[in-house]
Amino acid sequence: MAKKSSASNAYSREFLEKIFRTAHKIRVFETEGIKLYRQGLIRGYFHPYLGQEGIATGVCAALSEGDYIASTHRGHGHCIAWGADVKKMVAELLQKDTGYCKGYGGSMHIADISVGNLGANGIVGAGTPLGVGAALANQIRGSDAVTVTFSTDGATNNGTFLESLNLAAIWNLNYVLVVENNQYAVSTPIEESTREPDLYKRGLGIGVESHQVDGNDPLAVYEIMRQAVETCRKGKGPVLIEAKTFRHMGHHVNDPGKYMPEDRLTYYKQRDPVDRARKALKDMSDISDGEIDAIEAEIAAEFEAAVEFSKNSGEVSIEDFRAFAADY
Amino acid sequence: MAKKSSASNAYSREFLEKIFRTAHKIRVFETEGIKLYRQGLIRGYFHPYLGQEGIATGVCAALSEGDYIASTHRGHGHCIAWGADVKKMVAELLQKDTGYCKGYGGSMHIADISVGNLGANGIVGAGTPLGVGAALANQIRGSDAVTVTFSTDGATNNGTFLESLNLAAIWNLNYVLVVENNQYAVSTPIEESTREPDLYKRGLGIGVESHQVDGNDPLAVYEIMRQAVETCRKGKGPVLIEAKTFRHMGHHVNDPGKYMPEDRLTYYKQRDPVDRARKALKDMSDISDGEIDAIEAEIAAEFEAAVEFSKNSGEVSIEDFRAFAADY
Amino acid sequence: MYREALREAIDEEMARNDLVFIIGEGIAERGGSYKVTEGLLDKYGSLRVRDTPIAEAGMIGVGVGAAIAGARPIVEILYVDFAMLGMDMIVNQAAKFRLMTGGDGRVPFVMRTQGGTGGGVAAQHSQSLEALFYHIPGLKVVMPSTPADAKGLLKYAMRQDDPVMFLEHKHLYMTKGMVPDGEHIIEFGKGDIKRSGTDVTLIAWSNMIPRSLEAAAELAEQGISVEVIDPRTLVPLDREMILQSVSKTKRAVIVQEANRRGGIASDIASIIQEEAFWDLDAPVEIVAGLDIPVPFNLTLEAASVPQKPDIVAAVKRCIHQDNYSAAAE
Amino acid sequence: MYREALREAIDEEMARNDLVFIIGEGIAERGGSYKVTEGLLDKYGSLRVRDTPIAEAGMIGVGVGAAIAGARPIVEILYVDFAMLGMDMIVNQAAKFRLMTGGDGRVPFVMRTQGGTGGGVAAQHSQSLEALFYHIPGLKVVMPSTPADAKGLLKYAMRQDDPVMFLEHKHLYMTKGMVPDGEHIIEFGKGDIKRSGTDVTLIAWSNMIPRSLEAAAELAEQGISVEVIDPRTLVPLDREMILQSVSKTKRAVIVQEANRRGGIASDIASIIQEEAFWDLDAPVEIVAGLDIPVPFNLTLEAASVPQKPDIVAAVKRCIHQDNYSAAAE
Ligand SMILES: Cc1ncc(C[n+]2csc(CCOP(=O)(O)OP(=O)(O)O)c2C)c(N)n1
Ligand SMILES: Cc1ncc(C[n+]2csc(CCOP(=O)(O)OP(=O)(O)O)c2C)c(N)n1
Ligand SMILES: [Mg+2]
Ligand SMILES: [Mg+2]
Repeated sequence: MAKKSSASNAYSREFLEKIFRTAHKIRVFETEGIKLYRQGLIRGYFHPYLGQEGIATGVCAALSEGDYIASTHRGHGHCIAWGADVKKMVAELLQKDTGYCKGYGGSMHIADISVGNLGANGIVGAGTPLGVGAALANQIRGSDAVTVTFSTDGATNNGTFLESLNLAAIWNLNYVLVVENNQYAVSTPIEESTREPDLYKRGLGIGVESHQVDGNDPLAVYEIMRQAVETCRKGKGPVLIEAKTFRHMGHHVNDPGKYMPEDRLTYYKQRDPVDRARKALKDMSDISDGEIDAIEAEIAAEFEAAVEFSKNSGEVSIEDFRAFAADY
Repeated sequence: MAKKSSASNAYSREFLEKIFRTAHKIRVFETEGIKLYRQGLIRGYFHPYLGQEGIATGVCAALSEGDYIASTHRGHGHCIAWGADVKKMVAELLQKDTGYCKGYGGSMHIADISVGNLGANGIVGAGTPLGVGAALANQIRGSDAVTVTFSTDGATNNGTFLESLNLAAIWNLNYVLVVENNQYAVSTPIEESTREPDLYKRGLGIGVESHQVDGNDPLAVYEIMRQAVETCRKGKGPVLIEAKTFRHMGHHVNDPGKYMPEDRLTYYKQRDPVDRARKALKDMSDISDGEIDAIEAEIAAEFEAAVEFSKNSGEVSIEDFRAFAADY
Repeated sequence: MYREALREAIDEEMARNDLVFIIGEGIAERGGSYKVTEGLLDKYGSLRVRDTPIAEAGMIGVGVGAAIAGARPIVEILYVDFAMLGMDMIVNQAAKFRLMTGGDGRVPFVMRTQGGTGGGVAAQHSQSLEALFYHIPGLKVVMPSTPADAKGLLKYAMRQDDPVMFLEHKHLYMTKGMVPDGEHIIEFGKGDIKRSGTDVTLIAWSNMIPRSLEAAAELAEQGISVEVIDPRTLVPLDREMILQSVSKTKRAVIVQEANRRGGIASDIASIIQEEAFWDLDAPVEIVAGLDIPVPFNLTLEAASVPQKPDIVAAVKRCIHQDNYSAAAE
Repeated sequence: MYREALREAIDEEMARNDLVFIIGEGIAERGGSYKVTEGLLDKYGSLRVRDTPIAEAGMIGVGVGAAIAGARPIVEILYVDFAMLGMDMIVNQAAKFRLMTGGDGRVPFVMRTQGGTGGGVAAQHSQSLEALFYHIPGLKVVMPSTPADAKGLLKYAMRQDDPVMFLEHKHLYMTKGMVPDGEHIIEFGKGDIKRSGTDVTLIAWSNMIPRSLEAAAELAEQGISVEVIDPRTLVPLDREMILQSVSKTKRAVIVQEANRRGGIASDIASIIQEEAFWDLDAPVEIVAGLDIPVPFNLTLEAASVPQKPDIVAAVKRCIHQDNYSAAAE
């Protein structure tokens, strides 16, 4: 379905650098975040996006200011790719009132409606209707903004998938449903949840343009997403994109993920999306190794500063919370 | 997908007579029931099955004792085809305690669990999970009984469709989902509810064997259903059957149905399933017109007797109900 | 008429704000099962007035999403019973979004639906489910009993920023009543004294208001003066009005169509006994539906929810309770 | 341990009746998120112990259908919060089927799930939603606070014929406690006096029992004797036990983790004030969660639900209320 060849020279260094920066920043955030978790600084749920960075990165690269995203319980990567402030993300995870949600939300609820981020969600599948709703709001107000829901393989077995995607279809909404098929729902492999592991076929059944893409290839994701956005802006949305991928570890920080077959893990790690973003930047631009090192150092510093900021942030106030409750 | 030609001489007179009797009995029940409704004897909702008789008739003809059915808000036809006692049906509609549900249930809730009828349902789509559940119960108890849910075009846009059919699929249940596509949900035509009016395609998307059939042809329905039952008993269920049809009137007794296009109505009335059942019986057996008249007279008498029985039945008891409530 | 008052409210708010839109089953061309939305399609077009498939979870969910994204949706659900299909979106999304975002995210979402018994529509089409919404922090619960209240409250609902469960009653759509001219808006949290009285405070809402007023009229003839309070919005609840009345009458009766166990009447009773314990001359009486699903049979349907004689009897019990019990002690 | 007691109950009932089976997310191979079902797959095989996709409405729905068709399903829902996705099947099908069939249809369906706050799992994973089920006629609601109760009640649940909402608490799974040997079954509707006392009746359930017992111990040191009653099943409710205790103590405090508005505590308070009005020396006190979703931050999470000091304070208020108020009058 590709309408234009994505020859390597089609990408500017700036673009490739952005792709790499995003993917790498997610990688650092998750890797370092897990350390904070293990130190006991982060509590509750923490679902790492490690291994899936290519999807958020490629998708968001094809979106513009004014567009909307909705996310999942595994939402840090989407936030970062959407340009979130790492300081406020870390502060949220550390339960501080300088966090995105004043420490009231936590990992599964980071949102920033002021920039069109409808937020992560603790209910599997809930981002689909919410995203379709945002797309509907934009249609009502005459905006051509596109809304993307990042969703999951698990969520495609949930009724929300059918109901909301169907609504988006009959209303021709500017909506893209990105199904991150990491082939597991906690410990349950996709083969046990469905007879048809090619999830994009579910879109076809209700007349929705649907594609499958290698989710570990940020540029491939970007290309298919760019076309999906075009389809939408032509009034021919929605579009469903299934992005095949694999987690690098268990479901959440404390899940050793022993049920994940070694060979598949190796297969996907050999196709690491962050490595591929780095390689693309190197291969398709004139960037030097030193410059790449500098980018990585910058991102490391950004994260460290975020931790510092968060640790220095004040504690939440019980009085404020009680007042908020009285008004709720 | 037909595995065996259904040559006309394949049917016994007994079988053809049964098909005709069933279809005609439904026709009479609905036609006369509407009269009772208009006389004020029936209250609440009454959704006539007129025009769709071929489906219940053909489907139930392929089932056996021990099998299960679940039905819809438009459920009289399924009940009758399943062999229900017309007396107890009429008594229920007349709110009598001799009715199937003691007058507590009414048109939308007639059930008879003693013979595997899980009942009509006031919630569109609810029969799907309930039917899958019965199929699961049968699998657990090692029975090869088949469960059929009669469902509707409207219900295929509901989450229950995806969730339950998918469960039936991963568990290889002896389950057949019969989607009676009458192309309307109250006044909303199917084209406004979905981009893909061929509803069987939704089954394909999740790896379920799926077929489309002319729902106004009782024998065609019977044939496809017979195959579906075979597929199930081989452990290869579930199967989805979309049966295209059309109502002969509005959504419920008081809906004039003006939104239904004349030409389509004419088209389907020309393919009236009861007429076709009668014609098949005539063409493929040695039955005489007089014998057919006798069958019709017998059915008319059965309905009249049912009305008589119901009218003579005692009223429900408030005391019994209060006692029941105290124990609920 | 109630349904016209509702229509006027929607019409006026749609005219006033382009971000107001309405979706539901059969609400456009057909004007809705109770004709509330008749004519709106012609006036505002199919972008803002649209039919949906039978997908309550989806409709409610996209409504909530649209509200979060800044539009002002009204989602019409045919029967409150069917809202059960969308409970996740109501309970886990709409009601919690503001808290989860630390206060920044708002959800100006209005779900309009109707409940209650009427005409033998049986167990799955007759419920009064307000208590379920009442319990969930973050939801406003509105149950107008008159055309004027219906209009004023619906207009207010469409201008404020929290999710509203706007619960109409199938028996009230044809109710007649004066609706003030001009901009008529009723804030949430302000009860209304539907009849003044001095002997007993009777609290009721929705379709129990006309029934309670009839009971009050009958009791008046017997020399018992009943004050009938309609909170109009159950969340927020006008506690002051209720407590003030009880401090005057020393007696309270609460009437709800919903079944007794875990209903809103229990909660109001718990508030009265907590706040006005020393004022009360008798226990708070609750008149409520039986704890069983509503049956199809019309006689039993009527027996399953409060009728005028039940209300009259409860008021009398409440009046005579102190003497009776004092004697028994 | 609580979770082992639950496992034993399931194990014994599966051994006893081939029609008992269990489905849920990750319950088979992985043994469930709280390890309740560990080992059952090996013992009973994949026909009777199976994982499901993430489809709560579907799981609950097929469970209800299987129950109607005569099997005895247990459906495990990871968090009670997610049961909202299956509310239609619970409210409109499971709870009503018996009535709708005139009494013949029964639904021996058990939904096991867990609720409550704990460890910063935030607004969508911390709710106490028992009040929603409590209000719906036809559902039994069970909330065991000890391993022995957990086992005895779950075994009973699996043998009776109505839909049961079996609500565990995430904080209790590792609780230790004696479980009687042999066939240990606890009928529904029988409360348990977890501590005898004479000054105040304290009613609590689930995770509020250990907390209330701590409060009672502290109060005992201060000379206040608290009787702690655990109804164990909220539907049916052991009204007799509660009323008998109140007739002795003349005072009642109800403690619930769920938020205050429209909770079960309100309903129990409404019953006590109605049935024991003339016995009461003080208003019934309710200690409950704040009317706001549970926040992520651990300090605020703790502030949002009753803690020991809140319970202690409420008991003292209840004790001193009459003097205080009499003085104020
Ligand atoms: C409705 C609902 N059911 C169950 C859960 C518990 N849960 C959280 S994540 C998860 C697995 C999700 O798998 P998938 O949807 O494929 O997303 P992934 O974790 O693979 O990103 C489950 C079962 C939930 N959060 N919401
Ligand atoms: C969940 C739910 N939503 C809405 C309704 C109201 N309703 C009853 S029948 C009906 C239309 C059904 O259309 P379809 O499913 O195609 O069945 P048909 O009436 O054509 O047989 C609607 C909307 C309902 N009963 N249940
Ligand atoms: Mg997954
Ligand atoms: Mg239809």
